[in-house]
Amino acid sequence: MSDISFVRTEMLPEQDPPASEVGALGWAKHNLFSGAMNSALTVFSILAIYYVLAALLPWAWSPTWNATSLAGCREILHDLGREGHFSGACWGVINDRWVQLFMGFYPPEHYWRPIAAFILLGVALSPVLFSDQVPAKLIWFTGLYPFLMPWLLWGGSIWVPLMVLAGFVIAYAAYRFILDKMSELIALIAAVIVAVVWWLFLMGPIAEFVFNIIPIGMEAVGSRKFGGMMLSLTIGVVAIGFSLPIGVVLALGRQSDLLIVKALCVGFIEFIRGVPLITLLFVASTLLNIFMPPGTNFDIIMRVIIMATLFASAYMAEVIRGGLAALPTGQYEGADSLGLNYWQAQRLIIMPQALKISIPGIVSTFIGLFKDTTLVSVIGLLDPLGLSNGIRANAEWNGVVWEIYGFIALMFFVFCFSMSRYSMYLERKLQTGHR
Amino acid sequence: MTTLSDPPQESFRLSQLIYDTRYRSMTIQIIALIGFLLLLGWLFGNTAQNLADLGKEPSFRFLSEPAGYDINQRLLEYNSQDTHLRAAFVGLLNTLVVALLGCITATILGVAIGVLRLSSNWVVSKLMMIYVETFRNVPVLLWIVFVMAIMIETMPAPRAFKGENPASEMMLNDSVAVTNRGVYVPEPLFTNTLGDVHLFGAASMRFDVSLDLLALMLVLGASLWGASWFRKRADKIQELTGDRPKTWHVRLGLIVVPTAVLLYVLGFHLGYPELKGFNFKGGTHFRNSLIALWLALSLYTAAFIAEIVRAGIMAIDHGQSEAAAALGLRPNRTMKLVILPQALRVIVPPMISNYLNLTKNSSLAIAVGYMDLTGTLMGITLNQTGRELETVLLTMLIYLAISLSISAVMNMYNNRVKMVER
Amino acid sequence: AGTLDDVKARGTLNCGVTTGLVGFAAPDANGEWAGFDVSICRAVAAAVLGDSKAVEFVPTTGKTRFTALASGEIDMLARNTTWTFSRDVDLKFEFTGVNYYDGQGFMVPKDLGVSSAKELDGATVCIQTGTTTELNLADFFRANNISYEPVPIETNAEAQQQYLAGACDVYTTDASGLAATRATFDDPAGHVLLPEIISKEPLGPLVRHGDHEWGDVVRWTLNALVSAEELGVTSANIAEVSAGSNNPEINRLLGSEGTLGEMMGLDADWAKSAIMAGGNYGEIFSSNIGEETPVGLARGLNAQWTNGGLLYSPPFR
Amino acid sequence: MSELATSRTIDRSKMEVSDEIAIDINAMNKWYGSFHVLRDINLTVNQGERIVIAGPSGSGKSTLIRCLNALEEHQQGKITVDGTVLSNDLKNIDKIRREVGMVFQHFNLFPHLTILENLTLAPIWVRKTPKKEAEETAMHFLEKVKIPEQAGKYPGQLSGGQQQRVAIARSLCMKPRIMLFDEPTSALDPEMIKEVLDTMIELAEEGMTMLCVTHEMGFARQVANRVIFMDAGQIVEQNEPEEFFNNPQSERTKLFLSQILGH
Amino acid sequence: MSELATSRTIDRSKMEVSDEIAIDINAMNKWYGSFHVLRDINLTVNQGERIVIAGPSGSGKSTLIRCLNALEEHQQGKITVDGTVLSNDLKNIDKIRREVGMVFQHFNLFPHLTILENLTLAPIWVRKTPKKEAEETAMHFLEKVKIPEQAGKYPGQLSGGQQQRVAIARSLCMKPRIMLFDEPTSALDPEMIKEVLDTMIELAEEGMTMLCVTHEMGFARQVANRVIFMDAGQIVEQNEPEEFFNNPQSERTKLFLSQILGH
Ligand SMILES: Nc1ncnc2c1ncn2[C@@H]1O[C@H](COP(=O)(O)OP(=O)(O)OP(=O)(O)O)[C@@H](O)[C@H]1O
Ligand SMILES: Nc1ncnc2c1ncn2[C@@H]1O[C@H](COP(=O)(O)OP(=O)(O)OP(=O)(O)O)[C@@H](O)[C@H]1O
Ligand SMILES: [Mg+2]
Ligand SMILES: [Mg+2]
Repeated sequence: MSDISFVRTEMLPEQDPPASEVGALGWAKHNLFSGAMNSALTVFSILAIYYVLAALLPWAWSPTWNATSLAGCREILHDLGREGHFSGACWGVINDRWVQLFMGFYPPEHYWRPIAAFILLGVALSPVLFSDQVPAKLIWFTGLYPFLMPWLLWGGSIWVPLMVLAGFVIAYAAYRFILDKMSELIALIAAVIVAVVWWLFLMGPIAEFVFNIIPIGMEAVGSRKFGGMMLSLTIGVVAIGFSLPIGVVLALGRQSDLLIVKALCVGFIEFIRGVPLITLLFVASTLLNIFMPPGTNFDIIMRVIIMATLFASAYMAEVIRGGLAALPTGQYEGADSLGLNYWQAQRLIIMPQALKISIPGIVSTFIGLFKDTTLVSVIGLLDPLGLSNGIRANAEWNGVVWEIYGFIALMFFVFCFSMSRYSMYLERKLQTGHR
Repeated sequence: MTTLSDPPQESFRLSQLIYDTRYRSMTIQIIALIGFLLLLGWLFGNTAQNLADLGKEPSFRFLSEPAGYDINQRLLEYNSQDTHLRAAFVGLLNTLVVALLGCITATILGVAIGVLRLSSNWVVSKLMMIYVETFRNVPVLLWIVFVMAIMIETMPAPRAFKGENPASEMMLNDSVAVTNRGVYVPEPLFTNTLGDVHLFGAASMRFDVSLDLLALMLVLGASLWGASWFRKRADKIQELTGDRPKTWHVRLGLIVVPTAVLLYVLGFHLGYPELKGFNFKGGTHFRNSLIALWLALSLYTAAFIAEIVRAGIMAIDHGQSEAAAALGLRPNRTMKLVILPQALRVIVPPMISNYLNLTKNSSLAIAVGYMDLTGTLMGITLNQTGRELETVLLTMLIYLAISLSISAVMNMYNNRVKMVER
Repeated sequence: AGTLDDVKARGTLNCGVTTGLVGFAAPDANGEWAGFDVSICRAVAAAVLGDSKAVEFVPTTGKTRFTALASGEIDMLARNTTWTFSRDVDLKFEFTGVNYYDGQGFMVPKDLGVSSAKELDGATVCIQTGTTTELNLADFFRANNISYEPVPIETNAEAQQQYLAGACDVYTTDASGLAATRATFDDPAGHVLLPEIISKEPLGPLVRHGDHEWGDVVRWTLNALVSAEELGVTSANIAEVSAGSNNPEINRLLGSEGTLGEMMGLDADWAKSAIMAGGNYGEIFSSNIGEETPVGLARGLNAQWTNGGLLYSPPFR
Repeated sequence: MSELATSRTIDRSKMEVSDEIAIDINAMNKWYGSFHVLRDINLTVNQGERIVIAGPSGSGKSTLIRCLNALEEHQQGKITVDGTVLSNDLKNIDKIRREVGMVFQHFNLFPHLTILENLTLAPIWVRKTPKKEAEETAMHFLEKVKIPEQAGKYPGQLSGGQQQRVAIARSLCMKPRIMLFDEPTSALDPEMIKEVLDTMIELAEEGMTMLCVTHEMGFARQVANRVIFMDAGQIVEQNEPEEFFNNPQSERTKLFLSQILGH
Repeated sequence: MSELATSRTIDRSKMEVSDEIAIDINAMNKWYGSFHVLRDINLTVNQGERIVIAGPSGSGKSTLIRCLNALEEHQQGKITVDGTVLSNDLKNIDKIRREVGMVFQHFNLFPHLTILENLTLAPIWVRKTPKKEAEETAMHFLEKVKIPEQAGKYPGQLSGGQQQRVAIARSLCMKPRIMLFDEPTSALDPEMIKEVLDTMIELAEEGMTMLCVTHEMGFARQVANRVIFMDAGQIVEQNEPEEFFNNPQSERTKLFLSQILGH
């Protein structure tokens, strides 16, 4: 064997790679043309992109922003020498109707209210979503927001949301009062009953009475005035908001070892998840009033929100169940051994952790529901898609198709895309966050 | 502490209902049950009261009355004098058809896109990313109307095929016509047909089974069985000698020849679509509503499936393919023997829920006038008879049954796959 | 309490309309609804509440309209709804009159060369679902023993799109709708309405069965609009005429004589308000769907009986 | 296994055992389904006793002490803890849990709460102590386990040994009369084991009644006044530590000791 | 790092080195993007040589041996393995991979296949061995790595050391002439390291050509006939193990050895 010892006396400096490895060329070689198959794919994709853009761009590039009717658009295009079916887009309809597509029929002088409501929504969510960047005190605002938002949107007497809030306070007081004397189970049931009685029978007259003495309020806006994107958002946000507590209860029920409770929860969840949303919307539009006591009458948007809430709750329950399942049993045992009772353990230990794990799932549920709000157009509500029909029923815009659909698609895309990116960011943050 | 006296032999006390863990759960359950029954009773009471006020009595008699409307897309023979029940049945079959077709194409598309998204080719992977993001972030209803609008506006009308100098021509040697009413393709016809058997007599559920088709399926089934026997033999040979004999030509022959012979015996020929009067006649017609719905649902669901597939493949450690490569396995073998079997376990469960979603989303057929269950039973029947309660509840129950059976079947598969892995 | 009291207490009238049909009901850029059906709602609101703006318009689809009315969500439905036996009797509604006499017709492109619906064997027919049209259509083709292919479509806008692109050969719906749709085409002259009118489609407002007071209000508001045209009372001259005229019927109608309003539980000048809201029947017709509008419908059957039409209001006495 | 767990001299003088009975287990049996985990357990623990329970894996040690604060239900026999009979009555269970602290192998701290919040949670919600007072107690016990400076951190930011000491302090904040330990050191690295054992020894010196499942035989020798050996769900042998280690009676005990002390 | 990895006496007599060249690397360079990972590598390995490659983390050891069976592509220079030039030609790559076995740090067993299936997969599909024969070979090698009884289990049911031995057996089933090891023991617990090293020593005794990236210096001393030290993508020093450990020449080597043997 030859002498194998070798010592390098001088270290070699780093060298630049061969020209074909770096720069645009190297990049292209590695990312576009590594092998025959890949090159073919690249060429094919570029052709496809070209084909789509070549069809789309000339059509979209159309100076018709100021036209006031389809005929006007055609005239402008005609003057430019562009003829034919796909000669150019008619952007005038967007110019004319974009406000309506966002706000529906909400009175223009009150536009600030939905805008404020949705901005404040961001503020209310921030303690949950950016827990490390905002003061923890803000959680109080989060708690109040569910009462603030309906008032901002629907207006009316301030006493109504305050009295609803008072229901919770009364229930809590009753709970504490009875707890001193009897078991926590009885206290809980009593609290629920007290709250329900308050909300159903006492709250209305009292709110009205107080309003007559101290009339503070905003002009009421009926839900029939809701439309467009604002309607979709309202249905989505309210339904998700309400579905959260219901979903928690359902998830706990599904996890519990009480057979009847479990069966009821599983039955509900599987039923809702087994039928299409549109059938539930038909229930909202045709059956819900039949199920209610004679004479009750919610307007259709309320009914849709009720059904959307039930729908979202079933999905929410599954998301939260996933969060609960991700918690180690040690957490339950730790709580038990300290003497915390079931509800205390849930409230202080289990739920805060389970909900945090579930946030990405909750966001996706919201995105799904938000997209599904377009189905309300089928039962005659004027969400963006429903409005597009109304718009096309005007003599000026009769015959416009792509511009409106495209614009609506874009609106949804922007909302959903940013939310889904955000939830991805959250997922990453949860994975790397402490513990 | 002094000695413990035995606790008094306790008799049942009321407080035990709440404090004793044994009775406590009973108590809670009974309260829950009572609450549920009360709610149910309340709903029933209200409904009965309201219906009485409206002068309607719940009854399903309308189902056996003539429907009075026509359905264009139908797998069964049906006319406007058939009952509402049969119309619903026709609609149900339409739902199942579009759901089945949608699931198949969504899977194919989704798998392709998911794999391409992982491609090292920058353009391709970005393009696929754009596809996925675009489709998932826009409501499916919008996609359905969009695809329908594209079909209608960009395809030629049948009229365009008319005249001396037609603006459009049929494709594939005059056998396929792509129009904005749908696609017409040649249909299989048999000169020596064996006829049909009629099942269920005159009931609303009656349907005809073509014996030709039945015979074909039998022969094809037998051939497939033969082919799979052949493949198993190849496996055996490989086990014994290590070399895998090439069997594809034998297997192909086994499948093709008997079928071809049977087709010849039956006098198989194609009926070509032909422009007659207003429409193409003859051939099989895939209506634009079916195509639009099918395409839109497939494209939309494919975006979700692509993400599932991508996640499934990415969940497989890179070391697996490296180890396979180091053992000398070629990439396609690696995929088949190492990556896919593992990825499938990750992929299948979320895939099931996407199939379910697709099936439920098919109820949006209403937007393009495809007469599925929602369009017939919960659509025109509801509108003509005014029986909201009955039609809506019936529709929900049917969808529920479909959903539950899909998840049952898929869960079975899922459990089987799981078993293999301990 | 009756619907009338409810409406008065609420201060607004809930009126069901379509989600959008050219000339009959559609919202403009400011969210204001306008159209022929809408004007009826406004007239009723003006008669009951004295304010034609006090209306909540509830868009309804073919499927949701009857439930909306039955459940009390809307007080009246003015949504080109055909008055049929079963709707009146079985579905328990009360039609309060006819505001438009219509019939189902066919529209085809001129270059199709069809001059009668009987030549439509094998044609693809676009129909708007959720109406009586699909039943009429099935009956018509069965009676004439010819085949057709129905393409059911939810909204008029989509039907129009399909028809124009040639995805169907024929578009069938109420003749008024056909005319209205054709009017907005690029090339209206390129399409013809076939002579066959295959059904009677009396369209009118309806209310719930059993509430006769409210039914009367809607019925007589409609009649007031018709009578006003017959009597020559227009929104232009009403101020002058209501001061008093020689025609006692006008005086009774406008409340300067008699107590017709009071009998119904309305103000004396209820009819005056109703007419001022959008004019008399003729004015409403011509400003929404008449020949000067893009819709361009002729009066035809909807002319006053005195002009050979079917409009005939019972006397105000 | 380290023979001598700690190097400090231990003051056995304070570790007095009173006559009062803290725990009394009488003919207790427990099944998981049809599997008989605990068989006819009889055990009396006096106030101030320090008992170490040892035995092979699966012998039912954890199950036994988990029965003592009703984390598991037993099916036969009678358990009396601090004078209260452990029955199905929730009130009794609550009462017992308030008197009995428990420390787990995997700490089971609440990761979403700070150390201080972990410690004050139960006093505030179960004992209804005013927050201020609870925090003072908490700081007192944190000092006792020698990590007062970590009060504001989250459990995830602490080492295993520190976490286990926090877990002990958390139990102590409820002022229990009895402490149960379930292999408190087996999830820890050797250096950390010492910290935790030191804390436990200190506790013992203060006269706390302790039941401790552990394989730290050094700890058993120094601190326990009784070692109980379990196998197959039964108490096979119990004795004073010296006797137990130097002169085991049963074959099983011998085998076990040879394995555990063997290398 | 354990100085003496194994206690058995090693039979160096069988470990003969032939004159035949197994691997020849000539002026090889490799870049990741613009980062120069391997710089001017020249190395000739004879049939039967056992080479240990050491060096600080990130010095390019893994990259080097991964280039040898084309898991990574090199950009400059020529690599000849067992007479075949490593080019982009798929046939050559296939040929080389059949001659070269590789064992990874994280085993990379196929979790969905039993141990036996793991071992027979490549022989059946790549070498076209009859199944029966493949299984016999597999059992032979399983016996060699001393776990024939695990053949029917799944990888997840085995301990780390057992898994790594299965991974070695899997490579051997392809009857390679050269074996590459990339830190085969660094993911294992101390007891298990021994099992795996024993298996590798046995292999060396049978005269297998081996290139082994490892920090087990005991193994290097006993088995290797050459130790290569890499730093910053270059071969800094190579020598016989005794010389290398006792008398390192370059400063970097000295520093590295002091760190790795220091404690
Ligand atoms: N929830 C349960 N359901 C069924 N069997 C159980 C359950 N928990 C424990 N077991 C079984 O009961 C027996 C005793 O378990 P236990 O945890 O008490 O043992 P241990 O002595 O603490 O063992 P280790 O030293 O491993 O912690 C074991 O055989 C175990 O498998
Ligand atoms: N796929 C890759 N892309 C870019 N850089 C890489 C890649 N793989 C490795 N590197 C870089 O190349 C250098 C050499 O990596 P290599 O894995 O060969 O080091 P190593 O000597 O095996 O280190 P270790 O002992 O940590 O395994 C490192 O700086 C690493 O960051
Ligand atoms: Mg244990
Ligand atoms: Mg490495």
